[in-house]
Amino acid sequence: MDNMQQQFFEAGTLMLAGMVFVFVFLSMLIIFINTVLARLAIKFPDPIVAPLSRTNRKSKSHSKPHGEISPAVVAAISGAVKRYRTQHGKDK
Amino acid sequence: MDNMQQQFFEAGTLMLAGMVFVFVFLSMLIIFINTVLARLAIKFPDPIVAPLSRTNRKSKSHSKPHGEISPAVVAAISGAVKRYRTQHGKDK
Amino acid sequence: MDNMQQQFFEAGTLMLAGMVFVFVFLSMLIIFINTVLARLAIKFPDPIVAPLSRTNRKSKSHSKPHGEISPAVVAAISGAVKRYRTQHGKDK
Amino acid sequence: MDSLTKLWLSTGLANFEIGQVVMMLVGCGLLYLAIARNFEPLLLLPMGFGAILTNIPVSGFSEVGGLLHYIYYAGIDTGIFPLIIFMGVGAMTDFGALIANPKTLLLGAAAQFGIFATLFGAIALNYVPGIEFTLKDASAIAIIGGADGPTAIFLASKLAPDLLGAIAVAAYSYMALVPIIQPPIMRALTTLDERKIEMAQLRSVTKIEKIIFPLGVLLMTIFFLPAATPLVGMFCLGNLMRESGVVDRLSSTAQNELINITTIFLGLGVGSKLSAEAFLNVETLGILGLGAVAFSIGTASGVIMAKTMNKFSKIPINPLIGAAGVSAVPMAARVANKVGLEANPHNFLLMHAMGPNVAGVLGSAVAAGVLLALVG
Amino acid sequence: MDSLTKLWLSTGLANFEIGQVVMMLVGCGLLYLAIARNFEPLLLLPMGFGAILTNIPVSGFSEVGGLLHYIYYAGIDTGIFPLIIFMGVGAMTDFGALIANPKTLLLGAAAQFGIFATLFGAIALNYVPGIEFTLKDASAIAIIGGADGPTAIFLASKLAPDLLGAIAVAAYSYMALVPIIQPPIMRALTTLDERKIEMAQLRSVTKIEKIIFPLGVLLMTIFFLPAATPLVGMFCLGNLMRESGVVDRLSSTAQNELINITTIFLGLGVGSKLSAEAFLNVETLGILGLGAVAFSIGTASGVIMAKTMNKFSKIPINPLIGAAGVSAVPMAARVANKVGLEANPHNFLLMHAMGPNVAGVLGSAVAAGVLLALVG
Amino acid sequence: MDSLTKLWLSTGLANFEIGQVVMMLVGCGLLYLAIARNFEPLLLLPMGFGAILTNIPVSGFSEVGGLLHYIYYAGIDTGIFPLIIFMGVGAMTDFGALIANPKTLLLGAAAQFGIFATLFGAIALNYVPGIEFTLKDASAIAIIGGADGPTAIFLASKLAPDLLGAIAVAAYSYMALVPIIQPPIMRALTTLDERKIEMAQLRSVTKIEKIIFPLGVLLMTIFFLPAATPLVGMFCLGNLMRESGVVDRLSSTAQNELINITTIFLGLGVGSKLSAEAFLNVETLGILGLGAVAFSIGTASGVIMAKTMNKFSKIPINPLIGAAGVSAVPMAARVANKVGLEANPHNFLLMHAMGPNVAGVLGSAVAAGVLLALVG
Ligand code: NA
Ligand code: NA
Ligand code: NA
Repeated sequence: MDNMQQQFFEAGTLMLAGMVFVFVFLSMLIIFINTVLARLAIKFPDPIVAPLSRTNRKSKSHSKPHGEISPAVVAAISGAVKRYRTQHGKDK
Repeated sequence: MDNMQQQFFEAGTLMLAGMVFVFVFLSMLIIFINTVLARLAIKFPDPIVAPLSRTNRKSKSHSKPHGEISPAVVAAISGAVKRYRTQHGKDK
Repeated sequence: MDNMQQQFFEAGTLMLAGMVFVFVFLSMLIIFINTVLARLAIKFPDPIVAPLSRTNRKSKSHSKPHGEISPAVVAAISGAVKRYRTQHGKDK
Repeated sequence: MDSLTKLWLSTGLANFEIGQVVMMLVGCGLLYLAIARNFEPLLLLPMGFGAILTNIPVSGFSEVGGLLHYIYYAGIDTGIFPLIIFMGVGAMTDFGALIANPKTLLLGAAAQFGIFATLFGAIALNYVPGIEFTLKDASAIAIIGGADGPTAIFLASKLAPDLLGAIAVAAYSYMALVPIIQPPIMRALTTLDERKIEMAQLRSVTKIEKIIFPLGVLLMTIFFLPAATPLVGMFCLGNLMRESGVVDRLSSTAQNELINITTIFLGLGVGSKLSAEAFLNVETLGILGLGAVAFSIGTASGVIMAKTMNKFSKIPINPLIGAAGVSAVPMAARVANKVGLEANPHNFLLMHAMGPNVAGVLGSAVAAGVLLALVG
Repeated sequence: MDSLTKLWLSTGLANFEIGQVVMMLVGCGLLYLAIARNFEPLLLLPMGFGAILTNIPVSGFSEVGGLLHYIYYAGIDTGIFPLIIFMGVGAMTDFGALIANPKTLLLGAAAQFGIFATLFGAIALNYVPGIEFTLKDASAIAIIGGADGPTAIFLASKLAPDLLGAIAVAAYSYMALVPIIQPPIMRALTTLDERKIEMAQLRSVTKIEKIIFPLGVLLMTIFFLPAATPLVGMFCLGNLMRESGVVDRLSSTAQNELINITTIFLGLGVGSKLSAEAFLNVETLGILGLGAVAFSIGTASGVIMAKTMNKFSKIPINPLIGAAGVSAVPMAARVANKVGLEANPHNFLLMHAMGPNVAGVLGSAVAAGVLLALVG
Repeated sequence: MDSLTKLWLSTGLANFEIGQVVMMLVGCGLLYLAIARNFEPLLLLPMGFGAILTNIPVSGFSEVGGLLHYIYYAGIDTGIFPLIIFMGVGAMTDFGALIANPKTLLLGAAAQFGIFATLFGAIALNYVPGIEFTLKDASAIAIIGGADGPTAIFLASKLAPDLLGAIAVAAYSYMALVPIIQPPIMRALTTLDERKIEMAQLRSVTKIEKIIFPLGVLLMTIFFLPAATPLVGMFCLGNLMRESGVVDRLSSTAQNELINITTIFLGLGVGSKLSAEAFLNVETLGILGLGAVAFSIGTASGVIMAKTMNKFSKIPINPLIGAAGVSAVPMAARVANKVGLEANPHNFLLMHAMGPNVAGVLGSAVAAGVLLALVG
């Protein structure tokens, strides 16, 4: 029984230490977001055409005007065709 | 020579035991198919639109009527375009 | 200092041996290309429809005339659609 | 005939032990849950299959020289497989919703109470005859409350490898049961008015924030909890590969082929720990019971925390999103969304619940680190 | 000049042994077969390349610290690579045709006579001076008749690692030669009328049957032949991943990236066993000869079994599909289709031949299990 | 409170050493270069991250049982990872431009002077107090001049594992700096007229040439320099898979999933060698300095060789393509193209520069082999 008391005490300490630690840690993350990240977001805003930013980086070499059928689409489809043929060729 | 006879005997036994075993085993599989599987097939038939069953599970969220150009096709093509650009970008 | 001289001597030898070796080796590759490969190129020219040769091997089973929309394209697109659905289904 | 005798003696029928038969049925049960019920099939299918294989008599799958032996010792005992999975999960995770609404981190913290309450409960179970959980065992069991598969497997492989099978079964089963376990608790703890609360649209998050965030998380973990850096580090590596935008090849591989390959072997390896000796005992029942408790308490703490925050916050917070703090990404967030829609058909909580949801992943990795540091 | 001497002494030219030169030519021969003749290039190309690398003097590719050494001992000696391949093959296999017409399992059984007859033949070859095959050797050689690459490599790595190179070369070469070896035997054993027989269209098979089938196969293997469970188990796992429909990510990875990666290393590792000592001897000639015999006998037994069944069956069975029972998926089924078309341009046997074809895979895995149980 | 003390003692803050902090900043610097400057991000991102992880106090990432320990000893100490990368690079390389204009091999040879001059320089640095490079160290450093990442890592792991981190950092950083380092040297050594030279269109190369070429390269390496066969062999295997056209599955996997997976772990493993003891010393400064020298000398030798060849050749050769001989594929070829376009807007040198560019890869692999044979 003594042993059980000891174990309960340890478990209780763990619970306390753990919950305190988790809360402190994640609270510091909140502070980090509200200070460091917020400042960074102001200092380095996304380029104005934000929703396209991810594409921009890659499409440098594909800068033809969209709207008409882009050669990239053609290339992608023919790539898909090639992939399809490769995968559905002989297997084992 | 004695040794060879011994080996031939062992090989012969192996051949016999092996072929018997293979036949018995695969015959039991026949029975398994004709009983267990057959019963299961009756009890759990495929949904009526059987040929589409495999797609059904996944297209829950794509339940727009087919026939006109589905948004999934558009998404797939644009996905292929993105994949194409990623793969044909810088490599080494 | 003696030791340094010794090391410089070794480094110098390495430099000499290395550069000679690299030049000899790559020069022999030039000879290899100009003799063996050149002869092979004449003996086994690419088939006349050279640009298509890579495709030929695989398209045996897709021998429908090109020019109209090939069934392979259709298959590839539907394959892309399937792939898209699979990948954008549930993840973790 | 000698040959036939030898063949007979080498059959499974001649060598079965009852425990093996039962464990195979357990394996079949896992396959059933995976295939027919769609319970976390990506892990439960290979795991159920591994459970069957490891219990085959004579074949020695999990003995030296056997396939599952190699898989377990190379990938799970070393911790490599769960860490690779965690990297892939990091590469799949979008922290945008969390960064846009950082207060939701508190919800992810509160839900970890499920872990530590379970720890207490596991020790209490020592009153039951036949159950003897050390503090290490209890910690490994408690992490089920984190509702995060790789974290649970990683911690169990370090603290209580013998319980690994039961812990993984419990963790993934309850994760699959989230849509059944959570809603009644969520409804019981909230009023209809609370569930109807609509939340303001999230601000957009810039690229630089998303890039720096994983680095900040890693830095803080290094400062305060190095024991958690394997898990948090690999998670942040995956996330950085995703957000940096300069290594899309690697990010895509981490999210697809690499995580798929690892998942197959992780499942098989975990399944190999489902042997009769390790699984067929009262302790397993205890673990399964504790798992249910852990999830329920975690859900409740998250909801209560959200209720409290809503009372003190100027901007309204729907308490339902607190339940997503247990992690179980993205299932718990979807559940919050669904329960919210029931109360108010215009109430789309999905994006708001993603914040506490990914916060829960960080929270349980931190909790795992605390347990490793104090108990490991 | 000291340096130049050292450089010269480190060249291949100064260290070549004649055996190494010959084995490199063998490697080149395999590359030729793979590239110019399209003989099973997926394995023969890396294998031929591995044969060249392992015979390079001085470089130590297959000695401790060398790349091929690591590959061989990590992947082939442990059996891991062939088992991963088998899982991938399982994920590629559709048992529909077999379930629709289960009698074709008998054809897959009959064709395994090629294996056991070859076992007898291998022992008989001990009369030839210079050849001394133990029963283990003979069993490993016999499995060539199974016409299944991973099974042959797995069994050889367990029973006769020294013969692994020769056995793999023979197995894959003859598998590639199936379109040349089989047709004359098929024509000789059948009448034109038999070859003209058209078969009834196969019934459709439900999803549940396809899901339960691999589990049933595994269960029976567990009951009756645990020694075969590594092979059959991984095969069934792959097939279950395919048919369950809930883990398409894993199934696709098993069929593509994972099997491709493993194939590269399997080929290199098998090639590393093509050393002069192990390959350049009379035994290799014996193995190559026995391989041809094995394929021929297997084909013949399949066809004769099909003829017999056709006589006693109400539903007509074209004897040609019996030849597909040797496995060599899907080549043997295509050959049956082609020979059938020659006799009757409306006779499409492909789907019907897929039944015995995949039955042959199971049959040879079972045969391998019997050999492991009795000889291993 | 005992618990809190224990927790505090387990924090990073309580255990930091100054060297670890500095090395983490170095890791952050590498991440910055990778993400913000796009410097070879595929390697520098995981490498910078690995540098951070390995320097975390308490966590033991690089000690026995730690993730980076396993990665380093399984993949880099054995040489497996760089060889797999090299196979993938081989599968990505098109030797067409080289075969069409074989003389460019001499440019790839000349540029290797950067390697051997640096070797001399590294020995000279022994005059600096605090620097003590053995001949092995000097050789491993010199290979930076080869401008080829996997070759540098492979050689360093064999000759000077302690310098591996610094060498890899230098190699990849300078490779990324090629567009900044090379142009001024190229302009200084050429006249405007030379830079304006347009080159004749390349002849088309047949399939058979492309297939036999890697085999010829391998054969010559076997004859004359077996020590280079691990690198050259795996490179040629990749290239043969590409060009043979019969194993497109394997070639595609080698170029994509396999190289991606390996790159992640290679980067992490190399990063794990960036410990304070190994990196924070005068020798690292020496290595960084020597790296810049190596690249500059290599570029200069290539350009001068091309100038000389242009004088004696009937067909005009633009000296700029000589700079591409350092390898750094395909960056150096692009730089040649760009500098050419500046002088003459109709001058497209890209394809012509690809010849010396891939020749440089072979050249540095050969140089690495010479160093291994004579010093290793
Ligand atoms: Na959690
Ligand atoms: Na077979
Ligand atoms: Na180079």
